[in-house]
Amino acid sequence: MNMRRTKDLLMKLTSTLITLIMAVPLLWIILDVIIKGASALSLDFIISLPAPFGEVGGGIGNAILGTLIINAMACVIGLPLGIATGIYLSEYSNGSKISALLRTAIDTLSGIPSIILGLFAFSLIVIRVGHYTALAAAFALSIIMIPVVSKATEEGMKTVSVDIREGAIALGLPKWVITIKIVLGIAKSSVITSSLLAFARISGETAPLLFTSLFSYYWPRGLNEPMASLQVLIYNYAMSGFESWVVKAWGASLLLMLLVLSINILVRRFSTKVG
Amino acid sequence: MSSNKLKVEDLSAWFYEKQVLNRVSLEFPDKKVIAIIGPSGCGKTTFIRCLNRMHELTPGARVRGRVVLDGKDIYTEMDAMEVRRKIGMVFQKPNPFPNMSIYDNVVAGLKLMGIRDKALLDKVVESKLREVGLWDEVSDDLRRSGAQLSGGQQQRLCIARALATEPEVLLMDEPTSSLDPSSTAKIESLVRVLKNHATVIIITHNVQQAARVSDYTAFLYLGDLIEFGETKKIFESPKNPLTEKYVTGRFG
Amino acid sequence: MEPNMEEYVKKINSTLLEMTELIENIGDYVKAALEEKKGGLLPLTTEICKAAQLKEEKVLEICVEALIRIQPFASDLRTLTTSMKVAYDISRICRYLRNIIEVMEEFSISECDTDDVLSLLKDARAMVTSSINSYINRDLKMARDLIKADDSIDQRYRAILRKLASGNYNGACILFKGLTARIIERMADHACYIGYETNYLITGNRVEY
Amino acid sequence: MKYKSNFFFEKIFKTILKITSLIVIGIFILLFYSLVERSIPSLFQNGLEILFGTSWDPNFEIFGGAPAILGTLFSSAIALIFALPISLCIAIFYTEYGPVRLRPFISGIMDLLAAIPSVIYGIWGLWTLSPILKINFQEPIIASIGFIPIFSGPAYGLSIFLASLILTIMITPIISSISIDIFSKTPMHLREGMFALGATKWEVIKNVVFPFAKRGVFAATILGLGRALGETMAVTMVIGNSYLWPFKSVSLFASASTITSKIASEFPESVVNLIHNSSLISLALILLIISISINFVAEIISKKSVGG
Repeated sequence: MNMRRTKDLLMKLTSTLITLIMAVPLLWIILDVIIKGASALSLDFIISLPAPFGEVGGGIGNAILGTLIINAMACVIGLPLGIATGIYLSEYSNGSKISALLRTAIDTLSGIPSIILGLFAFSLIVIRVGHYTALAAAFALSIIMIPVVSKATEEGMKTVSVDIREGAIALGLPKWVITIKIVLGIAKSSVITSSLLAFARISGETAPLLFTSLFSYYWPRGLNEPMASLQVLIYNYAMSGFESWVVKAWGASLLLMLLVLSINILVRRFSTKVG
Repeated sequence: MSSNKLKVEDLSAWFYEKQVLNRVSLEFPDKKVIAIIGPSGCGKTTFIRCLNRMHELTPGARVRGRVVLDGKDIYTEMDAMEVRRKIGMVFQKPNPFPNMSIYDNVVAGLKLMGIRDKALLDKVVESKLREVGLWDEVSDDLRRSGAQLSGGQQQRLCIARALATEPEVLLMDEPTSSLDPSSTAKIESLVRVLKNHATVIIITHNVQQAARVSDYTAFLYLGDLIEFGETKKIFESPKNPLTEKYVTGRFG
Repeated sequence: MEPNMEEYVKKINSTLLEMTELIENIGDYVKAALEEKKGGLLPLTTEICKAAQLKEEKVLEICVEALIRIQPFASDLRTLTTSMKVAYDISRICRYLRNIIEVMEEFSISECDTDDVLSLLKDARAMVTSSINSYINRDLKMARDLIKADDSIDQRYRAILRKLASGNYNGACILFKGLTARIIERMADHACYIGYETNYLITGNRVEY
Repeated sequence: MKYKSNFFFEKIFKTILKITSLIVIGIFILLFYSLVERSIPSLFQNGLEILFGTSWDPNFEIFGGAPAILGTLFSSAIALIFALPISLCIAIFYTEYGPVRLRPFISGIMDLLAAIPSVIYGIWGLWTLSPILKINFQEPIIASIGFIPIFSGPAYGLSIFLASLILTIMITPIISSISIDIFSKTPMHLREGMFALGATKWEVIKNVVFPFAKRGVFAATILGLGRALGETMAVTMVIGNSYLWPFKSVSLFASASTITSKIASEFPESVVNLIHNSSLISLALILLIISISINFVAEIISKKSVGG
């Protein structure tokens, strides 16, 4: 009896301790980024261009704008494809060959390392157009979004009960109206939630941008050209080893973290309220 | 009274702020079958879960009062594991462990106690399975998973599992509610035999079943013990009009 | 259709009332026979008692069906068990009344004075009526009064016997009156049993007797 | 009339869905095709060297991938060895021992840890964790038990050890959130059955929760492994990107490379050299094959253990 109680107590202590320990890195990272990043923050930092190498000051305005532009383009490509394939898998698949292949494609894509998607966009687009371009970056990021949104859409629509569907069919509505207005209407919240999470996720993705949008020290002038992004800026500046650049990397990290974590916290609150 | 196995004194129970048992006092005689009846939500299940300290596993659960087993308060003078070993329980839905064989299910409680003697375990498995009338049906392959048995067999396996640790009191929470009539009949006749070894406390929503199997009956309503007495008296001429209304099926 | 205790009780009670009507009728015949000292009623009363027995069996059937379908407890259970007994008691009372006719056929009674048995019969019949009423209307007070009334019937029965033993009567009259008074006393006992059943039905407790 | 137009819209709607599905399937196929296509020059030139070669020198067109492949496998395996027990402990604390009111905090911590971009893990590992660990952990260990080869010096701050540590922190939230989900789904009636026999909480976990959850936890582990294998930025920033480990030094504190760090750090400069570029893409192809085959094997194993 004693041995058993001791084991139980031991497990209780171990699990408590380890859980507490896992809170340390989170707090550490967040505080670290806030403390080191805050010193770099200023209005100038957010709205101006990087200073030429060796000069003091300058900001990361182009990188912030770049990240937003690339993300927006990725959403334009990724969300429709994700939602449409989700609808297809949930409502129109009927076990056809296309749906089986699509499911395999989406399952596999969700597990592919993002750097490989960057290489894919490089091989497919950068090589063909002959220069680095934000379009390739958006394409790579959209491939990350597709499985996330598609799976959430499919699952959200699958939870709509047969009763509701039959009720709608009994009203004499055509299937596409039922699908869009009723089923998708009910699954709306999981589609929105997953889209927001996918947006947050691609905001933090760096590897697919390294060989696609690359980097630029100027304001974006068009979509089909190299473009700065917060993620690549953090990587480049942090790895450069120059103290003034590392400070800017921390500042950029703070902004990026705020963006990503606030979306996540927002979604968490939103979805716990719904559930 | 020395013949009373289990004494409940002023037992109250809560889930968060909601009181589900209100100062219940009751004495369970030894080696008898006691049925607990009452409409759903009357606190039957909470009541018997207080008797082996299962209630405290539920979040928000709170208990006040005393439950005394052979003169020892199970809340202050015994630890929960010991209580649950001495007071066995059979649940509403048969719950054999699906990852264990029939054999391992029966001896699960003994193994927890550190008993590893193969010969002893073999003996217990055979005798308990015989006791519940399952031996002839399963002895050809005791390595099968318990989950492969039929519902009635699963429930009898669970009873064998509860009996393996030789409990002095056996709690049964609507043990036949998910079973067909013939399985129900088997379990009922088993209950009548079980009282030779233990005090059996059985919850049932079926008053006919309570009348069939029990020696004593307690009627709970909205957390209050309304009436307790010999089953024959409760079903022939209950004292309380509420009991009367319930056993004659005139409850709203 | 859902088996319903109220429906069964209604059927049982109406059958019991039909039986009551039968014994009212047979009672009237017995009363008239005693008053006018005439015979020849045996076939008629035998028919009536057969009818009463059929009604008793009908009550039993209804009760058995209710027992099977409802598996009743508490007052429902007591209603059925007492109904069976009450039906038996009423049917028994019917046969007692017929027995009086039988006894009258046996002896020549034109010389006998029937006033005291008539008055005993009247009271016993009143007891029977009120016992059945107490049962059907679940009237505990009426049932308890019956038990007292039974004591007085017993006393009067004994008084008649003493009078017969001491008086100057012919043998046929003694036998006739003694037997009739005895039968009426038994009849009253059964009325009293019905009272006991009423008491048990309502309180759940049996009276010691 | 109405019926006809409905029929028409239905057709259009279905066609649109079909086309988008075909586009996604097309992207999927194209992905493999273009990686293979871009790998071919390297595979012709290097042959099996890309798998087994131990040195890498673009100037002499030597492209041996073994240290990077081993670095990927080793750092992920170490991360998994640590992350799995940690995750199980967290799930146990969350579902069994911990107070219910702590649950939102724990799942919040795990969600946020999972959400932090990997490049931020990278900058934190590179500039905060690495110097602290170098002075307070690596150097004392090297000084005391440095004679054991895997703990030998010198203490590179950026090392395969640091990469594994960061990967552990990154994949723990993935494995633990799924484990929490599965643990919570353990049927109440089974738990109670075990409690009613007089089991302690730990015995309930061991006898009921673990057997119930093992397949799900296995799947979660594979998911975490996949994430660790493919993780690029954090690893690239903290591993040191050298070919020191494992053939020149077996020390955990030596700097090393993984497939992803190799690609991330060399790819832009490789564009001028077709074979160099193609070799990096071959490494990516190898990574892809590893991660897909792990998922494939995992699926087979989890299907086989049905009912077991």
